[in-house]
Amino acid sequence: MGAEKVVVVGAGMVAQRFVQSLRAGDAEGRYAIDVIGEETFAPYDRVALTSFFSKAGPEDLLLGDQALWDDPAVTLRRSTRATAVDREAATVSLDTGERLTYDHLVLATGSSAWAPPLPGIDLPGVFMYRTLDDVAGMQAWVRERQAVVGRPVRGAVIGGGLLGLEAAGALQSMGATATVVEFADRLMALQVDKSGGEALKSLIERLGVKVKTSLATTEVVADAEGRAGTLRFSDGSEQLVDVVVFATGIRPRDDLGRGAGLAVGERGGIVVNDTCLTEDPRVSAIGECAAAAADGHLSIGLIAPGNAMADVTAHRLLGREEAYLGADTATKLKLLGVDVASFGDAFATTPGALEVVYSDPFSGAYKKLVMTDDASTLLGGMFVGDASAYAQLRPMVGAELPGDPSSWILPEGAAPRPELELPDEATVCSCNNVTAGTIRHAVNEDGVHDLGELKACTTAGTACGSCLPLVKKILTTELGKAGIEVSQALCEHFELSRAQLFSAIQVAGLTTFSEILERFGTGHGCDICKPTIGSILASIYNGHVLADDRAALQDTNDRVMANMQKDGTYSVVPRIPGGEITPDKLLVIAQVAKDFDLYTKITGGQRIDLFGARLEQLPQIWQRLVDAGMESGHAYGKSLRTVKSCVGSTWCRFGVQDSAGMAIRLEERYRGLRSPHKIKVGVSGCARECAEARGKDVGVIATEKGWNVYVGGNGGFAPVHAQLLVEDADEETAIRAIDRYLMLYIRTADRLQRTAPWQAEYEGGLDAIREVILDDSLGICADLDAHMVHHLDTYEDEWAAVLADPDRLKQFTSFVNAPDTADPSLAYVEERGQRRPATASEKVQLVGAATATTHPEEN
Amino acid sequence: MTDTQKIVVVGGGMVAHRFTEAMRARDTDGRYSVTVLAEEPRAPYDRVALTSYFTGKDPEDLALGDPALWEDGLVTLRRDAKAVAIDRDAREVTDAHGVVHPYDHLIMATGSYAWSPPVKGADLPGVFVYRTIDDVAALRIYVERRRKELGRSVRGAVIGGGLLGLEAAGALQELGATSTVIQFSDRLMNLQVDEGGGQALSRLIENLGVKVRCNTATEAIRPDKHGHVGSLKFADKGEQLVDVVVFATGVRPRDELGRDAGLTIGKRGGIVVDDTCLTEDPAVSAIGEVACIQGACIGLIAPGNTMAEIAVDRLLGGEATFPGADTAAKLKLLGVDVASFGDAFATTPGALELTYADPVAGVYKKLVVTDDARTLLGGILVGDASAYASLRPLVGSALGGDPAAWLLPEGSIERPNVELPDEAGVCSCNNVSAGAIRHAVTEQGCHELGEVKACTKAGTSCGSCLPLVKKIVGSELEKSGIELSNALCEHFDMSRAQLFNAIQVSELQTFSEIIERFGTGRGCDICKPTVGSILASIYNQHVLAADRAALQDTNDRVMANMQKDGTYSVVPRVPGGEILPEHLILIGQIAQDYGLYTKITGGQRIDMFGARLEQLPQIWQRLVDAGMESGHAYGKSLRTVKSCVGSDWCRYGVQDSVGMAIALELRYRGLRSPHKLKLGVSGCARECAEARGKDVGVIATDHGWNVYVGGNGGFTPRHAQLLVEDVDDETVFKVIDRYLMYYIRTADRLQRTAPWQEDHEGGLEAIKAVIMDDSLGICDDLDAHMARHIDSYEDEWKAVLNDPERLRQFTSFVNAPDDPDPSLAYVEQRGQRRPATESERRDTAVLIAPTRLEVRS
Amino acid sequence: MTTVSQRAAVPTASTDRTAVCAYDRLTADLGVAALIDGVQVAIFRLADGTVHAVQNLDPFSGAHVMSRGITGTRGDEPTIASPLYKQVFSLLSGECLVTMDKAPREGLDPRLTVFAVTVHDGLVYVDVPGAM
Amino acid sequence: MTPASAIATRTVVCAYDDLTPDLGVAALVGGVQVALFRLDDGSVRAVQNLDPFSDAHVMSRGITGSRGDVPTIASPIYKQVFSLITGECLVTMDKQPRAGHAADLAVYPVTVDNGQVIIDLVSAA
Repeated sequence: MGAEKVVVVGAGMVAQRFVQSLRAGDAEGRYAIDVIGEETFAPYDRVALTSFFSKAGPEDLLLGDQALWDDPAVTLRRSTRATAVDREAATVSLDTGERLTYDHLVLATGSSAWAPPLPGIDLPGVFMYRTLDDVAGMQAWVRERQAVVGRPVRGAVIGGGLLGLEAAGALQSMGATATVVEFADRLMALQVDKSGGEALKSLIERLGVKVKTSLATTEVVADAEGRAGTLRFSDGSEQLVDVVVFATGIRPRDDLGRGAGLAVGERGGIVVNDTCLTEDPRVSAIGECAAAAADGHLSIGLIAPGNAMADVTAHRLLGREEAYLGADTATKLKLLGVDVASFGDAFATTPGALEVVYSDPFSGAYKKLVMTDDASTLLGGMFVGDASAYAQLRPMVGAELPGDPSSWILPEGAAPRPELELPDEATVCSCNNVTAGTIRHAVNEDGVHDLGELKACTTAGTACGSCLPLVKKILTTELGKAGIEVSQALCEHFELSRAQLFSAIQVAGLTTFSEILERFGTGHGCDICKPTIGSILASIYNGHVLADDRAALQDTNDRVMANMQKDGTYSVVPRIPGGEITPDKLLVIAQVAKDFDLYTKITGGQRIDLFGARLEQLPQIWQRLVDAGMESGHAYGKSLRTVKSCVGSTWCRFGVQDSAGMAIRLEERYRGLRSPHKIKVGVSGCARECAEARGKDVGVIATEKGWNVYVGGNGGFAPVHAQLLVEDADEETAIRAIDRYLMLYIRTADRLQRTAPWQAEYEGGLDAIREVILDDSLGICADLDAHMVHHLDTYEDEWAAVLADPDRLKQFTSFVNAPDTADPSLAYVEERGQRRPATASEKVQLVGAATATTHPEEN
Repeated sequence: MTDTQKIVVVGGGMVAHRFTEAMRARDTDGRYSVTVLAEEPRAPYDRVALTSYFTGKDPEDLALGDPALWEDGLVTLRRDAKAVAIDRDAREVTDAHGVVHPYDHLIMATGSYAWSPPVKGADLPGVFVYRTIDDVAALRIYVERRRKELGRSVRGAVIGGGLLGLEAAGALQELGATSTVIQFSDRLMNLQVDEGGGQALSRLIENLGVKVRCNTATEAIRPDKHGHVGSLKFADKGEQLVDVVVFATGVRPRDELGRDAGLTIGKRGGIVVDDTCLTEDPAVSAIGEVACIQGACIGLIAPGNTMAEIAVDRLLGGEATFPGADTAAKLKLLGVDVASFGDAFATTPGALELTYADPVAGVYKKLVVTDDARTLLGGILVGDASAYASLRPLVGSALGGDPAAWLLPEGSIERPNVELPDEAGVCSCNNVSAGAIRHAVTEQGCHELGEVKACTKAGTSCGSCLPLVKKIVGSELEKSGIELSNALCEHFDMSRAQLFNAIQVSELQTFSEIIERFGTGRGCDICKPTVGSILASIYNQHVLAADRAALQDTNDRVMANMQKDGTYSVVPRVPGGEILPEHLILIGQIAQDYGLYTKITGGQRIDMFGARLEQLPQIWQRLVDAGMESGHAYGKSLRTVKSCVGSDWCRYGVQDSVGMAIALELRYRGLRSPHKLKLGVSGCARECAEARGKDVGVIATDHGWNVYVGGNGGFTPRHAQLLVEDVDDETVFKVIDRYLMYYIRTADRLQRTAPWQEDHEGGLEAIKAVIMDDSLGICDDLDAHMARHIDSYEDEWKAVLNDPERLRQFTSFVNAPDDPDPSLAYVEQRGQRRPATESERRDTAVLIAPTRLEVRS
Repeated sequence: MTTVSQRAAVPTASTDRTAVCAYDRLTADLGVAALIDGVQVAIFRLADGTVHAVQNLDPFSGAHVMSRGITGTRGDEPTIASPLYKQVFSLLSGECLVTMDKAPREGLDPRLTVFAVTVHDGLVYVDVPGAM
Repeated sequence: MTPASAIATRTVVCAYDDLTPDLGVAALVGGVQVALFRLDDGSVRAVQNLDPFSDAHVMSRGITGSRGDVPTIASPIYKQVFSLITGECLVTMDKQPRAGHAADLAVYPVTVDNGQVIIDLVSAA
């Protein structure tokens, strides 16, 4: 079957879009396309015309993939004009004398620049601003005049709309001066209101462009040589010029349609219905030459609606009926570096509409939001000078705007902007009419995971690009939601995040790594997923950290229940709840330190760390500590470290509650509780806060009436002070709140996520957490409580258990074949009466050749 | 001296009062007598506050100034004595009672009257004007009566949407009537606010339940069937049912007396006067709203007061002239703030308008500035006029900083701190400049707001400038160091920093010399420890040297920290938390021997609690013998330098944090300071030592150390701020040396580094300049001072143990040195003892007696 | 223990002078405690050479620590400040001049009992009612 | 690299049953520290015990795992991951090995014979 012939008259941006859209959906080659273009170029980006001056050449403005024009199904005829359409015969006549027959005709002739019929408009030095040829002609003229007059060329632009300002910018970049003459009382009268126009004027003038408003041009007067020399205005004034650019608007190029007897709109444009079809079912019209029903049969001079019409027409030809819904006249432009944007009901014509305005003439910003009378729903807006909020706000038109509307227009940082979740149907890219839903679909269903792919797949952000920040945000959010982001998936073995895995393991009731891996993962696991699952299992079942197959899951620290130091030896840290220690225990610790020659340091966690214990020494050391009634301090675990406290009301004259007692109670309650990261708790006996509890994950501070509980404090890279969770609570209430807080954290936090970021990222923040644990908004409190009770019921000292189990003791050997030999590479020097690991250079001296032999195969 | 001259004041309003008051205050020689002819049956009252009449104020509450003015022998107030004729040739005024008052000088202060347009029905019962107490009283009676008669709430309408109209609408609401404001112009208060402001204002007023109709001309008032006011008919044919109508359509000068007397009258009324308020007749002045000055009558109180002062001044021989009216206004209308000042309508050529409008919050704010955005020209504030007091006096001067800061919601951008020029007017009602207020504070000894108000009259009329007055007073007091809280105590008028300098410069070394030279009395528990600390900081001698023991708190005196039961804690220094097992054993044994409660602290050392006074020397003897020394846990001085284990052991450590911590702890041990000092050193950015919560935090980097300063726990925790980055060990010492010394010299008593740093003029940046760039040229001095401290350090406990004289104080009882305090009682808890609570004390069974064993052989 | 001080607070008719220590044993402005028939007394020698005695019990803390406070003046009144919570008392009348916005411990009078002191033959005597 | 002339020394280090799956042990073979791992599939792997990134002899205490099909061992100190097949460092954690050390681990052939684990230590001597 032969291909149907589609003839496209016009080779502008809309024509290009139509061809692209049709080809993309026509894999079987139903259609052969002829494109008839007047210009010598393939379709180029007219919107970016001004950049012609800053870029190398017209090629840079070419649109899309040029391979489109190499497609055998597409024939592009450049420098060719269609002269007539014979609808009876279904042919198009060309100025080459050819005659093309068509099955479908698509008129995309666009518009032409319109200039008022002023005397002198045909003088040399007067230009229009519409095509690359116009611009090139203008550039040549300015260059030539510059060389002759020996001073900057005086330029004037008639028309202060969008194109006029573009033209002024073009003049400036050619080195000419520019004055913009506007008939209306402000620049860009169609897009901005009076105040916005004033802001724009002052910004434009700051750039060196003169602006005259409320002024009509009556004549271009020739100079002695017959070139454009003077402009004469309606108020009698005059201005000397060397070049004049008319940017007084455009008119649809509907003459072909007219000639073919097609209906034409009142103000021009070929009349089409909602599917862009003219009265002739074989003729469509798209873009600026069309006057669509949805636009009230007016021609629209913007690219976005043109693209939409192109798509609607292409899809119709491909058998998919869609309707063109009318233009979204939202605009965002960068004119001479000045941001101007306007969208929705920018002029507040809706009855009762409120205007929230921020204007700052110094920074040049004018910003306005138009809201419904109850200030809840966004109707439109206008931005001059700073349009940073445009991308996020435009799609919200008609939707409820959360938070204080003024936060969107105040200078960055003045008021926090609420987070927006766009509805699926909200348009994100208006150039290419891509909705938030389409983007989400691409991410979730089509597996698109990066911005480049996403652009290619949805065409979002490929035209003007102003929506890209928003597209990126949606992408990130969706990836985050879907847990697709690499950092959310635990590792290559588990696609789940820690929180998901936690639920999965809990629900499935699995207790071993191999079962879990089989059920939820792939491969053999690694150093990331193994400790995480070890921690989850410990959190859920609280069995011994070395029980079942768990030993191999653990980091060496958890595996040998000690904290590895840089030379491979370990620190030994017995628990000293609340820092309170009997002299007897102190003596045992000191004696152990002496006997094993361990470096001894009192820590900020209010206990004593002994450093430098070798693997095979650990059981002997712990035997003595356990015999003296001490237990593991879990300094090695992602679990409760210490509960720091001041001395409290028992001794201190300022203490109002027994902070040491409370600290000990908390430490004994949460000891051994495995969590996504280490947990530190502090208790202060009065508001002087000597325990620095607000720097801890959980801080408890005594009040006259009870306790205040603070949560989410953190030291480290980005220190954060803990925030108030409950106030003046009695001991039981405080403890219950902490129980639930910790359990919720353990269940839902990411791997290695501390409480501060967890809390900050928790949906709804601390308020939501408070609702969960105090008001049981999720109905899980009983579960959290039961979980904590289980933890308490099943707690046992890990070290005591290991010492009683010869099997587990086996791993505490230096060498499997020489269990009594110490690691021969260890070397120490004495400093301040104690030993410390030797530095590399010290080691060479100390161990000498002996060490060298232990290093195999050094290159 | 000639005879007393007679002044007759025609009119008894606020301006007349002001004239009389000023005359009596300034005419100390009694050159003039003043007769005031008041039309109303009462003394002048505060007409501005008329609306408050409804909130229950009596007319007396509205009385102006000190009523004693009217008792003055040279003042005669004639109430109910309307002047009816003036004979300029005879220099006589005749009042309504036919009494003739001769004058040497006549003051016309007849003010203005409420003007209502000639609307049909304006004479119906139920139509009022809003001007005098009598007007308002009648309105109140009428509304209350009609409410009873109608059995429903009374429908009120106010014609006129200016200032008075809104006041009247508020008054109607107070009376329980509904109210609608009918405004001819396109917005409310069109003289004060622009269109944007007017819209904001309408919205706010409507939110309060007052209806607003703009662009509406009232054509007629129609009676109901009983002949009362019944409805309003508008030019647009609309109609509205009403029960009471109040005209607030403006005021007109009451110039008829002057007119009759042949004085020149202005085009729009008012007796024409020159800039000294004199009419063409050198014996007649006109002041206030009746005066047509500089071509216009001004319906505001502030310019009226100014005219009164000028007339007085001229009569007393001065040459003051009228500077032009400040038409600035700030009002609270129905609870809505409205303010307008300066060139509010931006009529100055090139003026820029900076606008912030937020109809949701009901706020409209506009600043008008010169085209370079530097100088404030005027402004309009609706809904939130909090910036008015600060801004109005700045008209004509530089704003400083970002002008937007004044408009944006509180807290969004920091407002620059503005120092008003002396000539800036602060109180426009009474024309008081910033300079006058400063003068009152610095020269006239006014130290409180009340005194300043009494002395300068600032803020005594409308009160809107009071926040600003207070601020000026505060900063002046602060500047001159007068503020009471700066004086240490009743014995020293100086602040700690001043005293520090004084002692250093005078080189005095004993408290008695110092108090003799710089103070009074014999000192107290505030100044003695402060001086003790300063002496220790400067000379670093033993804390018990010379007469210093008695200066110290018991903690410093016995070098131990007193606990709630009067016993002490013993805290030997454990630099960096690093401790020899031998020392650990010793501490354990001492705790066992003396039954001391033992706790490891966050400062990385071991506290032993419950040591009695007389036990301290024995305990310390054992500690000192083993090579331990005082940890200064009792002193306002360096406590500990907390550290992580650092690169020696930790796999993440990038520098030797313990070594650094120990070096710092040994360097600054014993250094006396205004408050305790805590330091921290972390071996990497993981910050395990929580150094940023300390006064000085040192954090290792790959290239050296970062030093942070001014961290703090406690009531308001603060994170320390970066002082220097990536520096070597020597630089760490140098900057901390200087930072601490500078703090010690200039901080207040018990002021920690965080607030010191914040209060320091110029903040941390300025401190940086002092210690890094030597901007004050004191670095050598600071360095020398620290060097002296380090050189002269000795362990306090060791020194005491070697001095039998000083050991004498460590006795329980002077007459029974070996008896322990018999009141001490303990219970056992978790294997250690703790002080018994009140109830446990009663139950003697559980008590443990204090240890009495003499452990030393 | 509090019962002791309450007894001290209610003087009985018979009083006895008890020699406590040598005058020279006292250092100016440095207090000492003395135990007189079970009653703890804080004794101060001031800069002017006078000697004052008050109860050693601090009514605001319940601890016997007044002897370890700081002496001073308020106007012309010699004072002693509690070393625990800084309340200031007159050494002449025992009156609490500055309460620091606190109330004394339950059952304790905010005013310190003042004991008469005499110095005779280089010895310091304190009159404690009921002491033998 | 191993010179062609290297002499292979076979040393019995322990019984196969002494090894727990996935739990490494260290062995001292002629003064050289060797880390031994018995994997899930029953195979035994041996690499140098020296962690080239920390200079501590700790590889035996790392966590076994896999990257794709390659069995791996992660350093317990700075978490670098090495292949147990080739010794190649697969994840450097953006760190350099200590001066004088190669980033990759030496791998030693292991045989299990008669229930005994035997290491072929190739000595460069």
